[in-house]
Amino acid sequence: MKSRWLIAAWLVVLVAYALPPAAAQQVVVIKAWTIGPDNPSVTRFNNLQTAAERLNADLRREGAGVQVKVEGFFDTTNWDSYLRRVLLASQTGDAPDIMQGNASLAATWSTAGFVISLDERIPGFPQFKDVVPALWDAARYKGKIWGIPQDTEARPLYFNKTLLRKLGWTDPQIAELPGRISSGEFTWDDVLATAREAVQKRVVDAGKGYYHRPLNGPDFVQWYRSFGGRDYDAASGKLVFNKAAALRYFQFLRTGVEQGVIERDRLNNDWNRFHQPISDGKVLFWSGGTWNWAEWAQQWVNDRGGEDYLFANFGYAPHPAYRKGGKPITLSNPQAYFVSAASKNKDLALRLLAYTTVPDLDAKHAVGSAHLPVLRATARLVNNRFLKEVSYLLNYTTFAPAHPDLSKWQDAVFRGVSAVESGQATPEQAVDLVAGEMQRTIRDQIIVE
Amino acid sequence: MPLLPPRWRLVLLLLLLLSLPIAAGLAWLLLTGAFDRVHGLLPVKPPDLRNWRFLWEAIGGRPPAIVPLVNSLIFASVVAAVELVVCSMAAYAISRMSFPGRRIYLGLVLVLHAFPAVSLIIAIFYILRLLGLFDTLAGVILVKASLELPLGIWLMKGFFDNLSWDMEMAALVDGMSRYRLFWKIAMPLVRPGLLALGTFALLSAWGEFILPFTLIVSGRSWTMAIYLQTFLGEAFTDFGMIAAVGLFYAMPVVALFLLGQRYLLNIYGGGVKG
Amino acid sequence: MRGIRVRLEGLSKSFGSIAALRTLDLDIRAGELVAFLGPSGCGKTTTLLMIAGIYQPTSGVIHFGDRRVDHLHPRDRDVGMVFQSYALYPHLTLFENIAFPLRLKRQSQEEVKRRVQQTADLLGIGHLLDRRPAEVSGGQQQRTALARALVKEPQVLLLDEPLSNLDAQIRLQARSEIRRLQQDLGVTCILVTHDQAEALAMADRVAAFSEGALQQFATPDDLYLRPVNTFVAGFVGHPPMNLIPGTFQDGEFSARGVRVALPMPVLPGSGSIGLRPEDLVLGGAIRGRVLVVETLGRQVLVTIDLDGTTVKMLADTRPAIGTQVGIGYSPGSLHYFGSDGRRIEARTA
Amino acid sequence: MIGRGSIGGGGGFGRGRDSPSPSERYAAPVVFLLPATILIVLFFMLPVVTTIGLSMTDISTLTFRQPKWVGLENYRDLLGDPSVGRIMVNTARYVVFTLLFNVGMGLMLALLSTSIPARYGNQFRAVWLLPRILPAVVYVLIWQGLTREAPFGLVSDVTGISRNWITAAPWSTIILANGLVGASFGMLIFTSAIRAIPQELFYASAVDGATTLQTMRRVVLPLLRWPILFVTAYQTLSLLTSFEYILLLTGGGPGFYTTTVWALHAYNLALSNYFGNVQFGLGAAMAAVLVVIGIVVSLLYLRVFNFRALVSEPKVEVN
Repeated sequence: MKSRWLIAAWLVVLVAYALPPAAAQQVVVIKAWTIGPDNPSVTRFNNLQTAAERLNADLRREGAGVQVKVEGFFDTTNWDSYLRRVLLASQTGDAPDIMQGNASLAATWSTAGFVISLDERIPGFPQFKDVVPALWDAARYKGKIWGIPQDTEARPLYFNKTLLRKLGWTDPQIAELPGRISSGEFTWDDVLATAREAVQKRVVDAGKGYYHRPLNGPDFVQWYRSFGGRDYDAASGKLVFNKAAALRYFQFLRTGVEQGVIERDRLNNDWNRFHQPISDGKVLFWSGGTWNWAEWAQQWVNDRGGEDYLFANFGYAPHPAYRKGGKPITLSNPQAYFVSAASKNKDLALRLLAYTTVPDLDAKHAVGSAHLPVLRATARLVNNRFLKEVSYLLNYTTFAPAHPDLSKWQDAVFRGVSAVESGQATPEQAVDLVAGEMQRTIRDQIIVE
Repeated sequence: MPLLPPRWRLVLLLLLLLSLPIAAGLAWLLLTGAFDRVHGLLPVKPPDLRNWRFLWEAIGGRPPAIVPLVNSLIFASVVAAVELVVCSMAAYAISRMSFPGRRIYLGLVLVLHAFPAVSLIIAIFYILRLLGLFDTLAGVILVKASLELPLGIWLMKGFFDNLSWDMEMAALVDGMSRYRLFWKIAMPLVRPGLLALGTFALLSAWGEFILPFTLIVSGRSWTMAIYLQTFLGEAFTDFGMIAAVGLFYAMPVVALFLLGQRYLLNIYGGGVKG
Repeated sequence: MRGIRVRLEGLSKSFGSIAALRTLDLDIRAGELVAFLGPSGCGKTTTLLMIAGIYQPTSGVIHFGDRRVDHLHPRDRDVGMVFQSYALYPHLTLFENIAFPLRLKRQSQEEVKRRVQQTADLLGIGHLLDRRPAEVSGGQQQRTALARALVKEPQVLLLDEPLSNLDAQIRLQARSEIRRLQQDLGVTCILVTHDQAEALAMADRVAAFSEGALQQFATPDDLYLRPVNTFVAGFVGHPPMNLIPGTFQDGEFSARGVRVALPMPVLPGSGSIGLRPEDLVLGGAIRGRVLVVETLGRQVLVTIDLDGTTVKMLADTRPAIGTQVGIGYSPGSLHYFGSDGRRIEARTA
Repeated sequence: MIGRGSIGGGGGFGRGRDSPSPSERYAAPVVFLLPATILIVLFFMLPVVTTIGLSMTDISTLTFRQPKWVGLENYRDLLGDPSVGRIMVNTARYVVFTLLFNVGMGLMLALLSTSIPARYGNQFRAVWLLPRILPAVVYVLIWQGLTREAPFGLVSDVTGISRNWITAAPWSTIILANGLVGASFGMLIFTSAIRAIPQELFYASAVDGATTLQTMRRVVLPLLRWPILFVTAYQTLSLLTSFEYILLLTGGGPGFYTTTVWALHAYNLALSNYFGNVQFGLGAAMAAVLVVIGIVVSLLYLRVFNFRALVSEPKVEVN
């Protein structure tokens, strides 16, 4: 008698579990990890939340019985730790549904199997049709698209107009500088010579003639290219290291340090020591990114007039060529949202991304963080002086090559730069150092020429 | 204690000079946390409560400060508790029990101190993943407690070594098992050791940075070290607020230190020597 | 409470390669007080701890009555023990210290209270029970330790140098107290001590140990009057017995300045004779020179040089240093020891 | 060493059939050691084995899913890397100079703080413990604050040279920052060693006419020989494997591995790369080398410190 009751009870429990809860709103948590690390780029995360609200409204209207909730974080620490978190999480199957990162990570993350290709899903969403086509290419690897472009930017050569004036430049001269750089008339050598003159005339302190970023990053590809180097061989699909171009780049740095134009400890790992002197108006030339503009305006010169101060003092141009008549350059390192292979709600995640890729959110991010928008429609929507003035830089832009070993290539070049600048190696030695490291770590995927 | 040299006041002065950097550092932290802008050690702008706004608002996508605070409290106290129990038990066995391989075990514990445990972190990641503890506070707690086992066992062994054997024999003759003896007699008698190890464990866990920084990835379990580091990693470093966060982070340990200083001296002053 | 017979058979103990106790056989009667006597490191405490169950014998068997106990945990042996340091638990009150063994046996609260109070009263510490060990005197601590050992009414009471931490005055008092208590209770008692006076005064029988071996197991009288070897002879008695090495030959014993006729046949060879200082008298045939005179109260201890052999004797009068004196003895007070140190029994008919 | 530990373990002769079995006899020690043993196996033994295993694979971000067995290739790569030499030199420099500072400063503080009245001495020792107890991130934050350019940094103010002193003098910063933390360890051990010196010795040397300095040199220092050796050995091992402060202060820079030490490089290779492409295999190989060095050095110092004397036999043989 007793056992029959037990069996009946078990059956009830089982049935209760097997039946889906009738009409209950199921909440799907979409985990999304994003990073600046610059503070103004927080819209990379906030836009997802806004998009979720809109998506939920539509879902309710459709009667789908599902609501999404975006959880995750916006990282302001640094890329090293952010990417480590992505890596370790992907390894445990704990990866978030959406991960934001450089579009060029498509090669690495797809090779590692962390992310899925989106080619089949993208056509289902009209929102993606308006994305600038070049940005799709940036997220493409082995013929497939792995990421949804989130933003893009340019990396200009900034100059301090006030300091140039102190050096005796007239306003027209200053105004035509970007044009001279674009036409290939004003070269890296001229940058160096001008900066040297500024140091000698005490217009700037020693070492503050030219600043570049204080740590490893994508920009070194751009500078190497501006000295005539190529990094990718499309025919073989291999990475390339051009010793002659690297030598020119390293010699430029070495000369800069020796002439007191560049600090020997410029690679000091600290962005503060980059932004502080720049925003204090103590640096003549520097390489930065468009997003820096937002950081300066909001965080560094907010008490000195914000953007007005910037327009009054700072100018921007593409990075010059190394010889007269050469083509100037800038690098775009677009950001993209990736859908992780571990996601259980890939379709929903992509739909959320579609709701994020709309002109108003795109514009909000672009204006708020001084990145360039990804949608062609946004460009017409945005009325922002800085974005308008720098968008021409995209004419000179290039992208990092899509290769899973790119980071090793970049690490090696960075090592060479650090050795040259700190005086621990001559430019020649540094070139050999870089070539050696590439051959050791990239093995058969590198062509040293 | 040696005799006082005739001019010990000069020695005092010398010590004061030597300690200046530490004093300057603390002064910097206090001043920078309190004032709007500080040059060197000179406040150039009036006191500013805005440095402390992280207490009542979430800054830039971070959780409210109470979250990492509570997490750190949980982390440190659980690490300390685990360490106290595990180390005392092992140390008691090594110090007071007779079993084959006792020497080897103690030798092993000593050698473990030399392991570059933090360099093994990637392997530890695999182990945690295997245990299903990766990306959890529980996992980091276990790792942190384990990494301090060598010191803890060694320290507690020193304290158990000094217990009277007669007492232990008496308890056995009186009819105790070793288990009850451990809890009822030995543990109360090594209280100074437990306090020392406990204080040390709390301080060390409270300050731990690399383990949670590396082994917690999802941002679910912020600890104070990570919380503070996110302010430091930024391009824009608001030193006033960071100093305030740093003070907020450091104050519990300084308080604990002042309370536990006497016990802590046992560790460095002799416990380690065994 | 009634004592029980304790039997040790072939008991031995070594630590690594060091033998702490060679093979020991000992049979202790029920209700007897036996003292283990010997210098430190002689194996007496090792033996005691094996009886208590703290040490595991390397070989051998221990019986309590008919029960074999050598493999038992201490708690299963029904022994009480007092330690040299008393081993009181500093964090517990005297009451809790004494109650400790009872609590482990899960006795009822009233029973514990009654028995602790009874035992404490018996030992005269009933009014101190709410204090902690650090708050009472050494003598009171010792009594507490004793109370703790007795409160569970053990069959065997083990005392490890229980008096050595007491002042000389209290010690004498404690001696007789323990002895009285032990006799009243009838508990079998083993007392470890290095103090021969204590052993002789308290014990029914004394087991003298040296270098990990039992030398003699006998009543105090036997031990004093008939030491089985030179070790016991030298260790028991105060001041110690004069042991004069020499040669046995032709019916007499000779050493420098000493010549003694033997009352029994002895194989020729080296050996020694023993004479207790209290058995020597001034004014005998043996001539010697006074070297040192020490006052011991009523008597003086005189050190005399007998042409190269020094002997000590107790005298009632005080001879001047440097003077020649004659000393004598009764033949029955002589002890003879062979070259192996063993006693040679004098057969005086 | 083992023989003495196993009294009664094998010798069952002379016992009756009712002797306790080993499982009974050693149940208690097993129970007591179990938690520690589990943790040690999980977080020391297995990681070491895993690390050595990983060091023979090409595991990296790209091959995390299917690492390939490469034998000793990572070790060959290490040998072939010209920067490894520099890193070894850095490691030696870091260990030696920090050690010198730690031991020297610790000794000085112990001597000084014991030669003033105890109430002051205790306070100074407490002050010198503060850097150790401060969380590393806060401690480094203070360093960053003090070493900023003028007008913010105190060091720039005091020296009158506006530099970022961490990058201008990275080695001095690292050694000082580590040293201020490390000195307290030696200080406390030396202090208790000095206190353990019998008062009579000081009276005697005073009566013999020694000045304070002479007493220090001829009485105290010789008696501190063992504590000094101990602190040196202990801290050598700690320093070899530590990198937290370097990571937070300079991250191994500025420039070309300027302040990168072995343990930090292993961490960077295995876990920290700007582009997220980390090489666990290579990092594991470096960690494995450290493990071996650590074991060898610690075995050596167990020998020096007469390990046997540290473990007396227990006086109770029931468990």
